[in-house]
Amino acid sequence: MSDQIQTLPKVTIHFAGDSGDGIQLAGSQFTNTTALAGNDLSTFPDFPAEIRAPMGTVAGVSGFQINFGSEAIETPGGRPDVLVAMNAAAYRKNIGSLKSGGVVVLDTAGFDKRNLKLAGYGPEESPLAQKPDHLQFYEIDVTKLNREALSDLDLGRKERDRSRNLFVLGFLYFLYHRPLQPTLDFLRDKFESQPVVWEANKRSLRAGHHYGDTIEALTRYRIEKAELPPGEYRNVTGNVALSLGLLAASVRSGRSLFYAGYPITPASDILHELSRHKNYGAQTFQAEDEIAAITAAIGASFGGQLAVTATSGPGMALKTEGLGLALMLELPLVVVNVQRGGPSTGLPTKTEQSDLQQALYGRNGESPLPVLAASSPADCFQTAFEAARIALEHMTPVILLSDGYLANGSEPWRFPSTEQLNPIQPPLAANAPHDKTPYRPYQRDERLVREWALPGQAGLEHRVGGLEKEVETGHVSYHPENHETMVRLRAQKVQKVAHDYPATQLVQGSKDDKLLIVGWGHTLGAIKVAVRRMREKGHPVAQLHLKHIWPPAQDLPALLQSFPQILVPELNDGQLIHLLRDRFLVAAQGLNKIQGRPFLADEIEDEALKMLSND
Amino acid sequence: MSDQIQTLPKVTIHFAGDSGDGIQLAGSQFTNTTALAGNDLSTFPDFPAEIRAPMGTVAGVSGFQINFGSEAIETPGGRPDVLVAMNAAAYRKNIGSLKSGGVVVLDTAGFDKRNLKLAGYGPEESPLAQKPDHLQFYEIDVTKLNREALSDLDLGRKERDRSRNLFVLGFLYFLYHRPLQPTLDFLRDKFESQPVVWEANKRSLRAGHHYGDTIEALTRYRIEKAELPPGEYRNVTGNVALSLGLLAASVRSGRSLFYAGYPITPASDILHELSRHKNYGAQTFQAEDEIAAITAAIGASFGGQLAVTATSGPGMALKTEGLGLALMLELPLVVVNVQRGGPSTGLPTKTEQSDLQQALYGRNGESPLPVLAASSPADCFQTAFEAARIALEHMTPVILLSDGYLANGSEPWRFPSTEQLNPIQPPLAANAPHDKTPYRPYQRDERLVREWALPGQAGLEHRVGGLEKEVETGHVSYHPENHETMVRLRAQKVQKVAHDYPATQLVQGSKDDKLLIVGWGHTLGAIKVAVRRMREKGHPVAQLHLKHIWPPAQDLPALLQSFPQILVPELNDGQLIHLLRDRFLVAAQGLNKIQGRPFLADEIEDEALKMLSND
Amino acid sequence: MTETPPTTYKAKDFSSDQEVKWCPGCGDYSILSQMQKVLPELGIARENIVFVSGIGCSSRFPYYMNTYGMHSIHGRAPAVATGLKMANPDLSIWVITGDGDGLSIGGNHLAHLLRRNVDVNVLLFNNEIYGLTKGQYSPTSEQGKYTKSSPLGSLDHPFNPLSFALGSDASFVARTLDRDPTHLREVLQAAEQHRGTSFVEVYQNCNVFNDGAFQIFTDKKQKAAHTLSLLPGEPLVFDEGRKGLKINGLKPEIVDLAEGNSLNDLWIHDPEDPTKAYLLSRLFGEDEPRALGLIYQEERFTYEQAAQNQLEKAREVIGPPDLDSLLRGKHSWTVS
Amino acid sequence: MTETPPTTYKAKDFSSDQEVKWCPGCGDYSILSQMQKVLPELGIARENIVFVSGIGCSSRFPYYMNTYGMHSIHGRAPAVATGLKMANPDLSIWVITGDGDGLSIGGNHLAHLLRRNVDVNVLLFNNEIYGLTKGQYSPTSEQGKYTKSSPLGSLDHPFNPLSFALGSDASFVARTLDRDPTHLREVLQAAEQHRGTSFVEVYQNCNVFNDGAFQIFTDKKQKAAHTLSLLPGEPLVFDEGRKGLKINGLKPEIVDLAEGNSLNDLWIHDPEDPTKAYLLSRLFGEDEPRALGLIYQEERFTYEQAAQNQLEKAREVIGPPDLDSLLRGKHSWTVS
Ligand SMILES: Cc1ncc(C[n+]2csc(CCOP(=O)(O)OP(=O)(O)O)c2C)c(N)n1
Ligand SMILES: Cc1ncc(C[n+]2csc(CCOP(=O)(O)OP(=O)(O)O)c2C)c(N)n1
Ligand code: SF4
Ligand code: SF4
Ligand SMILES: [Mg+2]
Ligand SMILES: [Mg+2]
Repeated sequence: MSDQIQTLPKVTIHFAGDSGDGIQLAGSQFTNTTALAGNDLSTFPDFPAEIRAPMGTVAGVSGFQINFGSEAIETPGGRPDVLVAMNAAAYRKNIGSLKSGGVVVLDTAGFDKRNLKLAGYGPEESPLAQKPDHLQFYEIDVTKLNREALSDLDLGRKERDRSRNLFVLGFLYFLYHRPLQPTLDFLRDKFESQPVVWEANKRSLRAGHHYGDTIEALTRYRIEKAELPPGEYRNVTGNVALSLGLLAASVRSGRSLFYAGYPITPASDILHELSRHKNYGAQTFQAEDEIAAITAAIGASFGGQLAVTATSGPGMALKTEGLGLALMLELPLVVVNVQRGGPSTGLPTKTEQSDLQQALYGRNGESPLPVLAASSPADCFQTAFEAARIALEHMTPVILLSDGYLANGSEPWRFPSTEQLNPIQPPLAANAPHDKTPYRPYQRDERLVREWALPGQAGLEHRVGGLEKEVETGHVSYHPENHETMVRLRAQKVQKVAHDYPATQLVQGSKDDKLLIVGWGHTLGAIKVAVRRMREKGHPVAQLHLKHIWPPAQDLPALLQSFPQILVPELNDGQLIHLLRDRFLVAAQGLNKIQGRPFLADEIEDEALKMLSND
Repeated sequence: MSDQIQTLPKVTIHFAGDSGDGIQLAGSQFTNTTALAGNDLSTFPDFPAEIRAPMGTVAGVSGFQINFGSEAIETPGGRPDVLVAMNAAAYRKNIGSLKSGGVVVLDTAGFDKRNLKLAGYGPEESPLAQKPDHLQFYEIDVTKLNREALSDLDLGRKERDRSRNLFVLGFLYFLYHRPLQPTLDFLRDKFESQPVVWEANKRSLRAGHHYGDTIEALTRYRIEKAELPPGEYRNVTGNVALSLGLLAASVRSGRSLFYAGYPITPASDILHELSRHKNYGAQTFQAEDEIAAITAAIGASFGGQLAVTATSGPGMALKTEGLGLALMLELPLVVVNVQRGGPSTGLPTKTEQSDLQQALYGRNGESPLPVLAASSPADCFQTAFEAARIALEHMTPVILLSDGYLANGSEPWRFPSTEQLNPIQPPLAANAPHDKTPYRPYQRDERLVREWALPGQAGLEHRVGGLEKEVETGHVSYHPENHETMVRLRAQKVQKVAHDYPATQLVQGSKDDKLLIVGWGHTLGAIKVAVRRMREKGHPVAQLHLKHIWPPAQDLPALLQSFPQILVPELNDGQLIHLLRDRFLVAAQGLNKIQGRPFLADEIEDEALKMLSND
Repeated sequence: MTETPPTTYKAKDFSSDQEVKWCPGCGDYSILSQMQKVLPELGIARENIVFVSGIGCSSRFPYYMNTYGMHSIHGRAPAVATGLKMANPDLSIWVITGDGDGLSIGGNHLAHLLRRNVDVNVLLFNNEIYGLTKGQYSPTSEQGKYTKSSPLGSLDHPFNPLSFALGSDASFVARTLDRDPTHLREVLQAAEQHRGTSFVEVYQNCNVFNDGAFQIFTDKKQKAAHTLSLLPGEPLVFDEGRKGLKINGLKPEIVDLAEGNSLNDLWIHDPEDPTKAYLLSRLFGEDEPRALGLIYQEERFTYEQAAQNQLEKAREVIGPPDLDSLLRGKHSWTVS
Repeated sequence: MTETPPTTYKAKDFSSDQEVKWCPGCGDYSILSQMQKVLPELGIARENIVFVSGIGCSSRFPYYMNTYGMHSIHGRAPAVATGLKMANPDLSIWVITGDGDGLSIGGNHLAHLLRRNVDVNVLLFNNEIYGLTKGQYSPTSEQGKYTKSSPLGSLDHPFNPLSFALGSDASFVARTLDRDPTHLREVLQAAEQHRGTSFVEVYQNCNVFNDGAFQIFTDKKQKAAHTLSLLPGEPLVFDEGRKGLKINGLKPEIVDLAEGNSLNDLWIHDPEDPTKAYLLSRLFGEDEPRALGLIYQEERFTYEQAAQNQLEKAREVIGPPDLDSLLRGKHSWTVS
């Protein structure tokens, strides 16, 4: 091999090592630097389920994947081009999924007897002696080299080894022509107060970079800037974007944010993120359970705040009674479900789209409410803003579906400026003149939305509750026809939310195509890649992705019915598909994966091609 | 009018009065006597929502309707033939629904100024002076006559007035040729220890009867015995039948019953009923809430008992997390939802069928489980027995849907003998030999059912939990393919429950008919009447009623698809219909009533005829 | 919030236009009417008062008050009130709950409310029965009680609501009853004046399903011998001065004052003494007088105040809100 | 139930085939290992032992025990255990819970379990943090704690778990800690021997998210001065005999034994005295020694026993089961 430079349109790197190896840090630094370098990108971390699973074992492997390139990047990538393996377990877990011709960077110190055994290799097995020959290997004794680089620092061995991740990162920066400065800045911010540690980290990073420089016969890669639409960008994870969307909605509606939550993976980070922004007047309430969280949020909503609660899996089950109350009271409330693998406690750290039907139907009584789904980490911002808008302007609880993949994944985000965000206008009641007529809290405007009268407003005193209420007055009513009227009014009010939607747009393709792939949630990227590839090959495949799942857009039936074939890929056993079949009587087919991990574009392409050829 | 006797095929009587007027007692005595007289019948009580709503007001009216006859009786009747009104409020509330030519029996003492005002009549209104002339009136000063009959008894005025209901009952017994003896027996059992009260009640009953005898110009009615299939009968309400079904399942499976519940209308009576049968080893546990109820039931199920919990509305919302756990553990559990008007607290004393979608889809993750619905008060017995059978034999939680109408309504029940009930055979694990191989609790038989190994069985020690488990061993597993396998295994296991079903039978009509009416739950009777009438007039209408809603019968798709038109009447905004449309892509139409009260056969007939003529 | 011109209210200003629908004779009526009498004395603008309840007969209370109100879901009123108070600390919030609502399904939220010390007033209408669901035993019913759901007698050892509240670190604990309007009003007033969660157990007669449960505490003839009216700084005497309580070691002892025992030896009521409060809560047996009045009171920071302080601190530490810079974050770049 | 031949178990017989997956250094390991050592001494057949847990790091415990076990859902283990014990009163049931599982989401079930006095043993692993969800403050964390969810300090006044248990009428209350194996084993043994619900708070170090929370109670140098080992009938001394506790009026007072105070004046530990137990639970401040050992014990009827008795009584009163006559009811008729 010669020292050659190869230009690539995109690359997928998978960092893997023990939970204690600093994989997430290395991954996020690589991401940050790559973002600043102007590539499009998408990332996805993969944590072990245990806090700290036993060291050196496959169960304890922590992973971080980044897909970046000069072309549009839609997913964190399927099979990686590059695997960084800090030990044998990381190697064992991931080597099988590497692309043919891929590159492996590994720390040979992580392949000693002990590590091989912990990784589950037999005493006779020697993975490095039996390397697949279609791959290219950089076998580096990172541990040793790194210790040497830090030999004169006043640090114990353990502490030295802690910066092994930066050595590898430096090496990758060399391979991919990335600047060191962003990470050096980060290290300064983080370790300024611990000069020796700071120095060690800097040295490791540089040593890794230097190592790349000194070994010969190395292919380096160049990935040109992506042609992103002009604007200001930052990198963002779904949970952060979602939190920012809520804060933005608070600012643009003039309603302080009240967030109530009970910790649960993978929703907890929303609580963590929001609790850092109390300067926005945003209160975070860590409740005793999910029931207290949602009912406290209802209390705050009654008090006039933008009330939000987020949870996952079992927590969502507990919130359903509260949801019914909010719906009956017709108070604004955003309930975020960061879905994870189910049922029951299920697979807490894995991703799944299996709570859609629960969101649509999981309450006693006739209780329709708007359901939205975010489709990418950055899209969590817009979707949260939109959920808050609908809740506040239509006086209704709204369910926002995210998932573990969106929550922890990241991508560049062209963030908006404040003015680009439309003001949100909740139907606040005007102060009443002090006459004696009792206030009618359930009078409605033309969108069937009632007013929001807040405790503290004189003359608007009124009582709300979970019993059926009389039209307009809101008094308790057991009258049969009144009940039917109210059930229908609540349903129609929700239907009218669809009046605000823009016309439904296909993501790709046109009405003339033969096969429509309909998705929702985080599968947007994988479907996009699959459809793009098929279209490039001339297949008549179009893509539609739903953000507003309930109420459905008014132009949806016509659109769906115009396609001879419909494929609905979902990370569940089929949920959206049942809504489409039921409501629009289309013979849609499902493609279902229930493995706690996202689709590969290939899987979607294969199925779509099969359908086209069956035709 | 002369003293003539008219023979009627059937009669609907509506008893109405204040909550304190003993309406329910009069109604249930009339029912009991009528049952013993050999008529077919169906009843439905209608309580006010408040414990004791203000006396004399419309909100405080308590009602009891009985429909009885010599022909098959399917519902408690639509518009009554006879209204018994103990006061003006009772009159006001019900007079509008009486059949043309109907009979009104009223206590004039309940129409004094005070009562008229309380009933909401204006000072100028005089309902008895403006009686609809198509009705026949018996205006009796019951209060006065009754007081006179008891004048020599050592009782206060209030206590005397308490037996007014028996006076009226006696009068009705006269009108309808019913014997006094059953009620006299009842009074003895109830009041033996209070001789004066007993005497008063007897006298009132007889005085009412005698009154009928003495006033002239009276039409009396005869209703011949119904031609019921031969056998032993009793009258039963849905909640009692359901409780007996559970006890029977306990006896026939050899598993003690463990019932955990938290009081809630209209499910509480199941707790009350079962707590009276502890001699069956049936334990009842009044838990601190619905979550404790279902999880205690799960504990008891793990311990080897037939575990059951029942609730309604908001309580069902709280049980969904526990349901997910039971499903993941694959333990037998019967969860009864006695549906009431929703959403939220809704209309606690009214009936509705609006929790079907919640039963089907209301859990996080992929969590299918069998859903059954009872279709008449007596059918609650068989459905409960069947739910327990499925739970125990297929090791799965099962949801049984009843509703307020079934719970409190009654009808004659041809109860089975013990031997007529098939034994239930749960897959109990055999005791293990004491070898050292760990037990594999998630091994499955050909129906995909796992064994039930009970704490206390040596050598079968094992751990279960809500995390995804490894196939066969049940160990915690985060493995992607294992998760998909387990999700599918659990789904297929549930599907296989349908192998036990008998072939699907139409209730009326045949495959050659043009319109199929598909129902579920308590609407069976109303639909039956409507279809029977239409068929008698020659319309090609068939009826199908689903007891097993999930999994659907295997012969259902073909059956449904053979009808050009399908109508699905439901007491909700459309729920079963969405399942049918979705699963079988049939363009079924809904007929929906959301008024907290049952369908009238007319309403169904009208809609069906409209569909037929539109065709 | 609107500035309301200072108003002088009358009791009827607090009565809503809804018909009261409890059973005739229910103890709830008296509590409602005392509440409507007390509020005008407290001088709080009507629009700043909110009644929050769960589900139960007692929980219908908010419908009858001409203030803001929410009849929420079973057991959750403490959580609703917490959110509402955090949203608007200026409100005077009253949580109305029952022995089932507050101690059965809602026990946990109640306990957490108490430890957090949110400045709301909790009135637990204890009728030792589930009224609304027509008469099952409740967590305060005596063991062995015969009800619809316990035809052979209930098995449950009951909660002692005051001990439960003290064990949950309540900062204000009191007991009163429906049949003593003056006492009831005084306790309500003290509860409102306390900063922090005020927990008030109100003995309330359910004349339909549990009539007479508290008869010995309300009946003219019996009450003197069975109740102990607490007055801070005063010795514990009862039975019209005939008997008193002293503390013998760590145990309360009933003494006959006629038999020469002196007032000076008696236990002096000190609502700030947690141990005495605990002992008072344990006067729960049949032969002990039941303590009525303020059992315990402690000054402690309120939750919503701490929350407000934190918002302010955040503005100081982090700076004023600036959405554009928040969205931009720390590492942004420009594509042109 | 199978009659098992009397077996003598070894600790490892109680170890399941599943790899233990707590963080290296977690206090849970020690509790697990003491449990596995204690069980053989208790002489209960392995098949009659069930561990029931909720969700949390601590709640993984059942997976590691070679007995029957259920890892249920968050906070609900007390209810699961109640149902299981009622189903089979012969089982020895251990509820494993955490400060979040048992006192946050599950506080209500715990309180009801305690008042009902179901004969199960509850071990609450208190690490004053949510471990499994990676480090948020819990209902036992000190106020002002900085965690992921409280970057400006937590606002919540913590529960005192022992006071909470006493306020819920617990019949057995004890405290021990992960780092004192002998003490831990003794307490576990006493808990199993008690008939009724045994509530044991176990201080447990979460070395990842809350390291050192109990250091002063476990550290060789500090523990003597900060812990009070309770022995029934013995005076309360600590700090290696240098200090003691006496009761002054109703208040505990720390006295210096070197300064001539006599052992005879000290508070004698009496776990049957509820007031003393309450006072011991309130030794919670920084300058007070923390009580370890059996705080309170009381004999009271157990719930499952009462339930069993009622089943028997029912058979006596109502008669033996007879399904045919039950189905027939009282008013049947024949159509022929
Ligand atoms: C989730 C839920 N479970 C059960 C019920 C039924 N329910 C309504 S009130 C009540 C208990 C009422 O008792 P209590 O709180 O003592 O109030 P009271 O009626 O005695 O004033 C119950 C069990 C409900 N409404 N919601
Ligand atoms: C219903 C529900 N809500 C939230 C969670 C997430 N969760 C799991 S464990 C836990 C708290 C753990 O704290 P603790 O009980 O103290 O146990 P530890 O991990 O500290 O041992 C939480 C909030 C869950 N699994 N289920
Ligand atoms: S049932 Fe009891 S508590 Fe309820 S309103 Fe009637 S008397 Fe009052
Ligand atoms: S997070 Fe804490 S409690 Fe959980 S296993 Fe690790 S050290 Fe133990
Ligand atoms: Mg009550
Ligand atoms: Mg903890």
